[in-house]
Amino acid sequence: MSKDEHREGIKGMANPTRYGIERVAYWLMRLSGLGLLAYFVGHIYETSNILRGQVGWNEFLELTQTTEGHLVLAIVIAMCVFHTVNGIRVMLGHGGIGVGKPARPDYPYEPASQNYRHKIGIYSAILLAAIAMMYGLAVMFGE
Amino acid sequence: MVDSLEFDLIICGSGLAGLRAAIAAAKKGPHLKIGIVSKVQVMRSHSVSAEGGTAAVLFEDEGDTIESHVYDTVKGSDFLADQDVAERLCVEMPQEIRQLDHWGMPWSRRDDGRIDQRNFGGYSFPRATYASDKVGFFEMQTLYDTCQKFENIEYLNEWFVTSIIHDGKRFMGVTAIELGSGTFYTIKGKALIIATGGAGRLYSFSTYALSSTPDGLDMGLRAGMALKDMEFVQFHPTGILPSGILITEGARGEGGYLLNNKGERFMKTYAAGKMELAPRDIVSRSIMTEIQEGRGFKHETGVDCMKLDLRHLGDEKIKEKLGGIREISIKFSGQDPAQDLLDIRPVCHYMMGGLHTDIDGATEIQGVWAAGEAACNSVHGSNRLGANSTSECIVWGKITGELAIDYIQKNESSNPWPHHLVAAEEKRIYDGIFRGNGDVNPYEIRQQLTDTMNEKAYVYKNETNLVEGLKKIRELKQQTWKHVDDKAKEYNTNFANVMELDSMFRVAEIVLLGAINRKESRGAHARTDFPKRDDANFLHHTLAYYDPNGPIMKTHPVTITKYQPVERKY
Amino acid sequence: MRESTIMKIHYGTALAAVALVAVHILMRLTQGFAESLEYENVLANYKFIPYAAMLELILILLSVHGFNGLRVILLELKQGRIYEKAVSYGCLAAMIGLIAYGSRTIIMTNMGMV
Amino acid sequence: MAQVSSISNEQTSPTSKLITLRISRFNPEHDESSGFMEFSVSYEKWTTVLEAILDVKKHHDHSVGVRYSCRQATCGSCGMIINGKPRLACFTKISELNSDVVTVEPMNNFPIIRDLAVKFEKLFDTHQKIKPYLIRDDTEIESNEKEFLQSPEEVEQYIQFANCIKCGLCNSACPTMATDSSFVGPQALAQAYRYVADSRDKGKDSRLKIIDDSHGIWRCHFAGSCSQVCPKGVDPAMGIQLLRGYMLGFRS
Ligand SMILES: Cc1cc2nc3c(=O)[nH]c(=O)nc-3n(C[C@H](O)[C@H](O)[C@H](O)COP(=O)(O)OP(=O)(O)OC[C@H]3O[C@@H](n4cnc5c(N)ncnc54)[C@H](O)[C@@H]3O)c2cc1C
Ligand code: HEM
Ligand code: SF4
Ligand code: F3S
Ligand code: FES
Repeated sequence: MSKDEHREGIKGMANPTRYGIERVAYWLMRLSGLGLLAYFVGHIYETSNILRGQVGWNEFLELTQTTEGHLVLAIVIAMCVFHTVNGIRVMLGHGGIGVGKPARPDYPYEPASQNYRHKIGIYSAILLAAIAMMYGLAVMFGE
Repeated sequence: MVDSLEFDLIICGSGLAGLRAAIAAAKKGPHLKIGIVSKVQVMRSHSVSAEGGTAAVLFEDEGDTIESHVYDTVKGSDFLADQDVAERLCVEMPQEIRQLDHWGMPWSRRDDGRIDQRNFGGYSFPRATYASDKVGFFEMQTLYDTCQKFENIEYLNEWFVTSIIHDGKRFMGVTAIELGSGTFYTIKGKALIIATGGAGRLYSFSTYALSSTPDGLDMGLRAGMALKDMEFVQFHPTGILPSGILITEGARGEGGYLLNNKGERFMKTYAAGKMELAPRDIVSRSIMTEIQEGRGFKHETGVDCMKLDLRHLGDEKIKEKLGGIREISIKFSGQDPAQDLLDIRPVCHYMMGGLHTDIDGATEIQGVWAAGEAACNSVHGSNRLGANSTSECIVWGKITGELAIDYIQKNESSNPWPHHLVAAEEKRIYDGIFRGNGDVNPYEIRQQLTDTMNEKAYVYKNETNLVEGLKKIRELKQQTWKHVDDKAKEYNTNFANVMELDSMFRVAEIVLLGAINRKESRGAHARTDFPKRDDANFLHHTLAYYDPNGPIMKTHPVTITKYQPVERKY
Repeated sequence: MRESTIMKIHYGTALAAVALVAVHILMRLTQGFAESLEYENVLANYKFIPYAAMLELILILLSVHGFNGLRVILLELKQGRIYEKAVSYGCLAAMIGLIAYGSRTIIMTNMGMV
Repeated sequence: MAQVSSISNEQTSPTSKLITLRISRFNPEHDESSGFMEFSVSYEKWTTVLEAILDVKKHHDHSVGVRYSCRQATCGSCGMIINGKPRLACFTKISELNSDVVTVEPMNNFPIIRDLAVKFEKLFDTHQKIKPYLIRDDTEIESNEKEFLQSPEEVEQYIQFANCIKCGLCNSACPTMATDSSFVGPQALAQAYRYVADSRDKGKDSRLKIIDDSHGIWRCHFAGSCSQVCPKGVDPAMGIQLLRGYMLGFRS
C-alpha cells in the first residue's frame, strides 16, 4: 500500500470506535474468526497427541488443563458463540434479509440497514457469548 | 513550449447543457474525440442545484398544447423573447423528457406509470416535469451516467479555461490551467461549445453555486463575442435566510402561500389571477413592495423578509414532493416546513443574458457554439419562466452538440496555430495576475463588488443607484487586488478565485450599463423611475462588446412571429 | 473459481459447521467436561465410526471456512498480483495440509493404530 | 428608494462565538508530511464548517486548498474528515459538533492533492466500471416516442440509491477501503444496485458479473459505516446486501 494513497490502513480498519455497534461487530467477527482459526489449528495438533497413546494424551492434557488453559478455552468458547451467532446474522444480512426495504429517505436520514433487528442480533451475539463463557468457566472450574 | 492537448470537439462546462451536448456529439460522431473541460469535477456543476422542474408539453391528451407553452414563454418574457426560438424550445422539449426517461431519469410518476407534472409560475397548464424536488440533480446524474457509455468522451476535471483562441474568424483552441498540477495548457480543437452557465455569483445573496462566476462569459467577451441582454437578472422570490439557498417555486406549485406580517396572502393585490404562481419578476417585486410599505418581517440577521407557508400541505406531502427543501430548511435554517413559516426573500437566481447566439446557438465566431445559461439565444427575453431553463440547456445542448459535429466533419482547419495569442494570454494571467503585486485583499474586493450589486441593482432599480453602483465598481477595480498570495502551483484555488474576480468586473459593468441604458421597466428589469414598458424605444436586445476602454453597447432586433406585444397581466 | 462460488462455499461450510460443532461440543458437555476428555472416552469416540466421520467432516468444513476466511482478510490487507496469488495458494496449501494432518489422526485412531 | 442591503458573512453579531479551527495542511509536491494550522473563527448557530474554512481562506490564509461548489449538499465536492468522521463541510454546522475545536482533514482512502482536496479518479473509474446507465435494447433507448411506464412503487425501489452525490464519504469510512486499494467500494456498489433495481433496466446479469470479483462485492462485510456517514440517506449497505441477495439466490 503506497503512502500517497492516503489509506487509513490497518489501524483504521481495525478501529472499532466511531461508527457504532455494527463496526464493533465487524471487528469482533474478524478477531473471533482469526482466533478460532488459531485455536482450530492448535486443537488439531492437540488431538493428534492421541496417536502417542494414553501417556502422550495425558501429558498433553496436563499441559492444557491448567488455569491458563481453561481461560483460553473460555475465550475460545466466547469467540465461537459470538462468531456463530453473529455469523448467522451476517449471512442473513448478506442475503438481503432484515436489511430493510428501499424507500424514499427523509431527513434526518436514518439508514434502514442499521436497524434494531441487526442491532439486537449483535447484542445477543455478545450476550450469548458472555453467557457461554461464564457457563464454560463454571463447568471447567466447577470441578 | 506550452503543454498541449488536442480534441475534435471541446465542450467547456459540464452542466446540463455541456453534458447533453457531449452525448449528442458522441452519438453523432463516434470516431471523434470529445473533451469536456470544466473547472469543477464534471458532476459537481451548478446544474445539480436545480430543484423544481423542467417544462415540456406532455399531456396533449389532457388539453395542453405546444402553442400554449410558446405563448406562456413569450408572455413571461414580457415580449422580448425571440418567438421562433421560444417555439423551437417548446417543440423539441417533449421528446427530450422521454429521452431522459429512457436514459434512466427517475421522473416522479402518476399512479398509471406516466411521467407526472406539477404547476409552475406563469404557465396556463401544469407542465413542470419533476423528480421530487431534485430535478437538476437527477438530470445531471442521468446525463453524467449516460456519458459513461461513450468511449469517445474524455473528462478534464478541474481545468480552468482562461481564453478562446481563434484566427479572427475561426475557432482554433482554448487555453486552460489544470488546477491539480497548476500546468498551463493549450487545448486545440476544431469546434467549441461554451456551456459555462450563469454568473449569479455577481451578487452576494444568490442561489447559485459558489463556482457560478462570469469567467465563462468573460472568455467569450474577450474573444470578441457580444454579451446580450445582461441587464436582465432574475430574482427568485423565495431564497431562504440566512443562506440564500433556493426554496423551489415547486413549493408554491404544490400549493404554498406567501404571507405578509398581517397574515394575508398579499399576492391577491398584485396578480389575483395567478396568486403565488405569477411569474417570478412579479412575485419578487410584490414582496419588495410589501416590505417597503412596512408589511414585511425582520429576520434575526437584521434583514427584511417575507414568510412562505407550507404547513397546510402536511408533513407527508412535503416529504414526498419537497424532500430536498425540507432538508435544506431544517438543516440550514432550523425551520421545519411542516411546522414553521419559512423566512424568504428575493434572491439572485438566473441571468437571462449571455453570449449572443442565433437560434442554433451559433456565436459570432465560426466553430463556436454556446448553450445553456451562458448563451443568450433570447428564448427567455426579459424574464424566464421557472422550469424553462433546464429545458433550454437540454434542447440547445443537443442542437449545438450535433451542429458542432456536422461542422467538424465538413471543415478542415489549416491555418497556422497563433502562438502569439497563447503567449499573450500566458502573459495576461501569469504576469498580470499570478505574479501581480498589491496589498488589497481580493476576497474583500469580491465581497464589496457583490454587495454593491446586491444593493444597487436588486429587484427595483433606478438611475441614481445604478450610476452609484457603476462608480463604486470602477473604483474597486482600480484598487490593487490583482495578486495571488498562494505561490504554489498545485491546486491553487486562490489563483482561480482572483481570475474569477477579474472577470466579474467586466461583466458587472455590462450588467449595470445595460440597466442604465434601458430606461423602461420590462420583465425582470424594473426601474422605479421608468415604471412602464416602452415598446417604442426599447423593444430590442442589448449587445455589449469588449473594448479595453469599457464596453461598446449596441442593440439587436427582437424576432416577432405570431404574438404582437400586449400588456402583460396575470 | 468465481469469487461467488468461493463465498457460497464459505457460507455453506459455516452453516453446516453450526450443526456439527454444536454436536461436537454437546458431547463434551453431556458427559461432563473433564470426563469427556479422558483417554478411554476419547478413544472410544474415535472408534465409533459415525462420530469419526462427523469429526472428519467438521475438520474439512472448518478448514475450508477458516482458511478461506484468512485468505479474505489477507487479500484485503495488501494487493498486488504476486501477493494475491501467494495468499490464495498459500491458504489452499495450509488448508490441505491441516486437513491431511487432522485426517491422519482420525483415521489412524479409528483404525486402532494407536 | 432604499434597498435592503445584503447579508454579509462578515457580520459579527452579539450572538457569535469563537472556535478554534484546525486545518490539515499538506502539499505532497513540497511537504514531507502534513501538519495542522490553527485559526480562531467566529460562528453563528447556522455557520457551516465550509463557511468557516472559506472565512479562513478569505481573511487569514488564501492558500488553503479546499474543494467546494454548491454549498447546499448536492454537488458532493466538500467531503472531508471533520472531528474524526467523514462529513460534508457544507452540511455540518459548527454548532452541532459541540466542540470548541474543529479539526478538518482530507478524506481517508483518497490520495491528497493538497490540504483538504483529494483525488477522485479512482471513484469515478469504479463508478464507470459498474455500467451506471440503463441497459436494454438500443433501439428502445434511443426512440423518444413514448416513455417507459413505471409506477410510483417501482420508482420507490431505486430512488433512494439515486440520491448518491458521489461525495465519497462512504468510501472514506468503509473498513475494507482502509486497506484494499482494489475494492469497488460502497459508492459504486450502491450504484450497481440502483440500476439493477430500476424496472426499466435489463442489465442485471452483466453488472453482477462485473462485481463478482475477488475485490468486488464480496469484500463488503456489512460493517455499515458507509450508511452511517452518507449525507443523503442512500444507505449503500442496504443496497449492497440486496444486490448480494441476487448473487446468493435469495432474490431473483
Ligand atoms: C438554485 C437553482 C435552482 C434552479 N432550479 C431550476 C429549475 O427548477 N428549473 C429550471 O428550469 N431551471 C432551474 N434553474 C436554472 C438552471 O439550473 C440553470 O440555468 C442551469 O442549470 C444552467 O446549466 P448550464 O449547463 O448552462 O451551466 P452550469 O450547470 O452552471 O455549469 C457551468 C459549467 O461551466 C463550467 N465553467 C464555468 N466557467 C468555466 C471556466 N472558466 N473554465 C472551465 N469550466 C468552466 C463549470 O465548471 C460548470 O461545469 C435553477 C438555478 C438555480 C441557481
Ligand atoms: C460454526 C459456525 C460458524 C459460522 C456460522 C461462521 C460464519 C462466518 C461468516 C458468515 C463469515 C463471513 C463474515 C464476513 O464476510 O463478514 C465468517 C468468516 C470467518 N470465519 Fe467463520 N463461522 C463459523 C465458524 C468458524 C470457525 C470455527 C472458524 C475457525 C476455524 C471460522 C473462521 C472464520 C474466519 C477466519 C473468517 C474471516 C473473518 C472475516 O472475514 O471477518 N469460522 N464466518
Ligand atoms: S453513497 Fe452516500 S456517502 Fe457514498 S458517495 Fe453516495 S452520497 Fe456520498
Ligand atoms: S462500510 Fe464497507 S464493509 Fe460494506 S457495509 Fe459499507 S461497504
Ligand atoms: S459544496 Fe456541494 S456538497 Fe458541499
